[in-house]
Amino acid sequence: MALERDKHVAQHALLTLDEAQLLAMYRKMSLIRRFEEKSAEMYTRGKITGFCHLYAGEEAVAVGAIEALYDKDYVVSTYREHGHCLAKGADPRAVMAELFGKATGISHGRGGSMHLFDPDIRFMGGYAIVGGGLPLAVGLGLSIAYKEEPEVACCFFGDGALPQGAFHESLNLASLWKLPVIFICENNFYGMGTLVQNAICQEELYRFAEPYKMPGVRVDGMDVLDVYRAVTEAAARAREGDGPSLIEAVTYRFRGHSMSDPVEYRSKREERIWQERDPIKNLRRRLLAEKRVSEARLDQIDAEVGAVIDDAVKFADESPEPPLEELAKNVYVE
Amino acid sequence: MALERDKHVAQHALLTLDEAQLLAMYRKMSLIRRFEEKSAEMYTRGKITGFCHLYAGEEAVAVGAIEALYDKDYVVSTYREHGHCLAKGADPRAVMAELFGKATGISHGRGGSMHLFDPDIRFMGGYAIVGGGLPLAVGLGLSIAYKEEPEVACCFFGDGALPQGAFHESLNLASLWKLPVIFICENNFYGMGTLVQNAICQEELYRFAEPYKMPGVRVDGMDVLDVYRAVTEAAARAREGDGPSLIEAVTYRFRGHSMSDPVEYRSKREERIWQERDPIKNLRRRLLAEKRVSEARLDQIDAEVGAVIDDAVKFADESPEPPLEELAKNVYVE
Amino acid sequence: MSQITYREALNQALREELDRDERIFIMGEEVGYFGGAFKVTDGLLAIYGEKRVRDTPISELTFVGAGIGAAMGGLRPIVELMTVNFGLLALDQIVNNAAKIHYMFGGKAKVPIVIRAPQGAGHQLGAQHSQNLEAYFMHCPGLRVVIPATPADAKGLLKTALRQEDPVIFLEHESLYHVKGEVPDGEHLVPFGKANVLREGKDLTLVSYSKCVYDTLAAAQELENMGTDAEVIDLRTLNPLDLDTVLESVKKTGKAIVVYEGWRTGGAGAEIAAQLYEKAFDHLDAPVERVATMDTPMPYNARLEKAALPSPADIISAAERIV
Amino acid sequence: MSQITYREALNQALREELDRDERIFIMGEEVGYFGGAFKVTDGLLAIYGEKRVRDTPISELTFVGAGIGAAMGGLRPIVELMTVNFGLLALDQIVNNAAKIHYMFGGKAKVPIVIRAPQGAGHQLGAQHSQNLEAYFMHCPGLRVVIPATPADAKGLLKTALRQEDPVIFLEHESLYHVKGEVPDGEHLVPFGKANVLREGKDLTLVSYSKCVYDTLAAAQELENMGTDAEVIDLRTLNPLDLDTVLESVKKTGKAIVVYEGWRTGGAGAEIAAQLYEKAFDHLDAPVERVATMDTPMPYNARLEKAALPSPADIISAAERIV
Ligand SMILES: Cc1ncc(C[n+]2csc(CCOP(=O)(O)OP(=O)(O)O)c2C)c(N)n1
Ligand SMILES: Cc1ncc(C[n+]2csc(CCOP(=O)(O)OP(=O)(O)O)c2C)c(N)n1
Ligand SMILES: [Mg+2]
Ligand SMILES: [Mg+2]
Repeated sequence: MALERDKHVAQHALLTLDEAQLLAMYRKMSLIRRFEEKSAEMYTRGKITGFCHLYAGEEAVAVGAIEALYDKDYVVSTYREHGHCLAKGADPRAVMAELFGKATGISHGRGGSMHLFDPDIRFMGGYAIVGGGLPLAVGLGLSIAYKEEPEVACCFFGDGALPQGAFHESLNLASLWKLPVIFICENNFYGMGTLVQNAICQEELYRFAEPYKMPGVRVDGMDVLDVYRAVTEAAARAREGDGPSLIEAVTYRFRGHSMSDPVEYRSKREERIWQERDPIKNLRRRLLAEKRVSEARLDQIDAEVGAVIDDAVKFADESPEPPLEELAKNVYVE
Repeated sequence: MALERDKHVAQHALLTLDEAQLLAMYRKMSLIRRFEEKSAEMYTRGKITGFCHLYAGEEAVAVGAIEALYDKDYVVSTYREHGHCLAKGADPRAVMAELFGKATGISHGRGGSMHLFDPDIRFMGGYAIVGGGLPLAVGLGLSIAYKEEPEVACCFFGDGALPQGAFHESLNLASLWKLPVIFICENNFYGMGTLVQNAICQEELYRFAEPYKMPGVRVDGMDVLDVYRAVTEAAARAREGDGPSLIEAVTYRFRGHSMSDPVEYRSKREERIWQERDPIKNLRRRLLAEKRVSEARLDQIDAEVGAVIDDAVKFADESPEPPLEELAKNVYVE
Repeated sequence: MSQITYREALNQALREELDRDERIFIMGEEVGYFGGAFKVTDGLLAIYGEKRVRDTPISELTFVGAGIGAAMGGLRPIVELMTVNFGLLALDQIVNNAAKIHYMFGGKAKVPIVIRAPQGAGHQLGAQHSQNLEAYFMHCPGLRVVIPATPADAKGLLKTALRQEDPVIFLEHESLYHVKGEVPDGEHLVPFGKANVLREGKDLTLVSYSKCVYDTLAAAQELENMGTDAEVIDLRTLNPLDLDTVLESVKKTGKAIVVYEGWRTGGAGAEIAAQLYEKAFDHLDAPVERVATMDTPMPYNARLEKAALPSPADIISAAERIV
Repeated sequence: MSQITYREALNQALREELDRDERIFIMGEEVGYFGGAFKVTDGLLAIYGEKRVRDTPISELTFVGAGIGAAMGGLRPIVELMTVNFGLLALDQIVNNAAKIHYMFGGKAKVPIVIRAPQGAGHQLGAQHSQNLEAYFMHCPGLRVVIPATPADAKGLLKTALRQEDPVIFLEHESLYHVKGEVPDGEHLVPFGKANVLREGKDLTLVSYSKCVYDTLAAAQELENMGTDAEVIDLRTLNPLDLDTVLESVKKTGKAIVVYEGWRTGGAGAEIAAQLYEKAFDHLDAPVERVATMDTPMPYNARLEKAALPSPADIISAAERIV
């Protein structure tokens, strides 16, 4: 599981990014972490139900990638999408309300944790069929190319999606048609309880890019700047009409697959090693080490973020349920 | 479309094979060619109906590959499977009768040209969904490994199957479980009217083997000995428990996709170039050049084969139709 | 009005719609250079170019999914499945994405995609190439299911499909492409959910759609000679389903036969029969008969295939049982 | 006899069958180390090893297809789909291969595969994880469709499934795994095509299967308090379908309600209703009612989900309409 990449480029990126951007990334990661901690708490208290897959530990991937995108770029995600949705700019109130199943939820309480959606921020949905989002991203990429717009479509999926036929078909189609798609595989080593090497014959997932004639890179998914750099490159390439890229972001989910997973298949030792690589602490440490920002400022951000999430929970809790009369609404477009 | 491989190894193989084997290959290729010519004639005369996809031009692939297998090895094929079925040892009478839709057909008239099947010779079927046979071959490979038998499962499919998800999933599963499967892609440059480079982003199809950690080779599919050699190697590997291989056999179908295709998408020039590489003439020429056999002997084989096919047609023509009362038979096992 | 084939009517609708709306494009296997396996898209590539008439690889799951994504991105894709049989590979994208996206995202997303697919048996193509799968699409809320029988409806329903916002499964019968009929020139829109009474009658209601409409009309003619006056209704769309028109007829005739190609068990006929009983129980003088494909994979042999498929003779036998 | 859960009954059947027949093996996502997403295969890996309890990648199309191939190669695979929703990705292999191979090869091939799949709604899993797809499998000749409601049937039907030669789709309801019941120890075989009369009654026939059997029994209890004596029938298998037992009941009661979880339109209830009319027209005093899931993708919100699903109250309302 060792990461072979050296961090030179990423370190360099830290230096060239301005403070506002660095703090924005820190804030978003902190927001997502706090959101997920609260989600866990609310799940335990029965306020959130159904399946709930938390993103804690993987924040650097969503934040680093989406920070490298334009507002109008599309993002497609999976059932583990709170982080991507928030990073893309969703209102935490609307996301939390969705988890509570409320009318004010981002999908009006119809979707739940796995199915967030917001066209205004071009967050094009969380999908619960493994691999099911990739073809949609290819289609969004096609719509961009068709309209000759400068955007890209960015698709997140897990290591578990690699063995799906949709992965292969989507990479081929995007490459064949040189579509502006960025495929980001979040390799957190497990698909539920299955180790990646028991699911796919090739552990270096980025190597699947090669036969599809697209760049394939592995990045440190615990380092927001490493992700940022790789996605910046992929996006530039896509915008220039040079087609798709595959990025493997090596990361780790700090919690179970879903709230009901006791994570018996992982060792305490393994978890500890990864916890030490916490992407938020990581960035904090580096910002402080380089004296780019004061500890107080970061603490203040954390506090602000905490208030935002508390407010989101309050909002969600006080929001009304969708009316029963609307059960059959929106099956078809009216 | 040029083939880069040099022919050294194949030439060598010709020398080491004994005469009986060489003649057996010649006979089978000649049999298939004659069978297909007759099929075309019978189709034009309305004796054969439905879809009919001829194998003429590609004989070296089926014959070279299957000659390298044991009798008890499994073969899975597509809708273009007359050649594979005959090469595996099917009775031409039963195959022709199937094309005629007769009760004596190899699938009792229920399958037709696209769905030949004979468990006695371990010809495990022609399947008409592109890519649909690959998972079955993986399963047959699994059954072999499970029973710890020495066989292999050999799967033929076209270049058109490469973009299918089943291709990727099957290669992965076979490699992950180190199953004795030989994947043989018959790259005849077209899937119906679509050129291979308009369907898949990687024209060197054998290169897809690499990320799946299996050997991938390209062979001259117009040279029966080149195919024979590659499949011999892949089979040895599989039997030793070293897992699957991908073989890309570059070949050409002399006729249209099916009997109803006027082949407007190919140039006369291109067709002529390939006709000059006719695998049967090719072997004949080399056998004569090396003085391994007399022209008379080869002519005699052709004549024998002609008689076999004429007899098959007669048999098919005179055979009874399946009884109407049996229409609902075999929906379930009785 | 021109006298053109079902194939030409579809082609005409496609041209008119491609002219009308820049967002419309076509993709599928062989739709471009080859003009479509059934030549429905013939000539379109030359006029509209590769941007709007796209040949795809054999990747049904992904090019259908890409159509859905493109629709979400503001385009209006027409995705052609070479035949519906291959659509089984794309069913996940159709059922789990196309049908559900509007609802599960609280009405905030739309998927205006039209998925065209030839289907049906009768050409000895064997078990894997002879299916009729409208029942699968009917049993999936969120999809519109359109299934024209005549050239005029083929044109008018396809144009309507391209002007509304729901995902549409548009099923063409492979045996109908050569059928000729009067088709209005230019703008011609046939609304969804409006069945067509093709023949009025007072003794018996024959409900059908797609290719079987012709068998039903033939049977009605024969029944007339036998003294039975049959009304013939072409449903045209299965979702929405215009039961009202059928009910009106059944209230008059008291008897109904549903005629469709597709396996009998669990087919569209079961649903139509069940709804008829629910809403016209007191008007029905006899059980609703179903004339459909036998519950077998389709055999290759011509005689067996013919026997497995519904025929005018089967309709007449059914009529004899209930009239 | 032991009092065990539906989950334990399935697990017991698997152990007994794995012991009995060396050719039987299990494969699917998480069936090994994890013991199955619903813990049905719990403990089996430790006893039978990786050869016979195989974790697969997330490749539904191919591991189902590989199961079919392995069956043709002489094994008796049990393939677990983590849930039926993911089975849509494998539908091509199920419909085009598993169901057709025996027939289209003239009876010369057999595919003795058992495909197990949990299904159903009720846990707020949203639109893509809450489907019941038995109607798709019913509308496909060549497949057996088994759908047990009780622990005893879960065991007995699974053991039967593993001793016959047709491909079997074995549907378990996710809400039933914890349900307890008396289950015979050791050899216990429940035949296919034999419905179970769970409660006798003279006024009304309630036909159901899977989880809804419990709702139906609850409703019957309540109906009794209201003075209606309902007979309750659990179909147990949908193919073969034991209509005779239902007919016998309907001939006595004159009224029937079909209760099932699954979209109303085009669901199993339509077929059962249509067959009932065909064979008991003169005995039916009222339309056959269908109590089923609303025709919507399943919403996440708990109240909405509950309202979309069939309930004992819905059964009682339906009974009030026809009794
Ligand atoms: C097609 C499909 N098969 C199975 C599942 C059940 N399932 C949900 S998540 C999951 C594991 C996915 O792992 P991965 O892609 O690595 O994502 P991660 O959860 O690690 O973020 C599985 C098997 C599913 N949702 N869809
Ligand atoms: C899944 C699927 N999609 C489409 C088709 C229609 N079709 C039949 S053959 C064919 C081309 C296949 O080409 P290739 O795999 O190269 O085989 P070849 O005919 O050249 O031997 C197509 C598109 C099909 N049978 N199955
Ligand atoms: Mg993972
Ligand atoms: Mg080809």
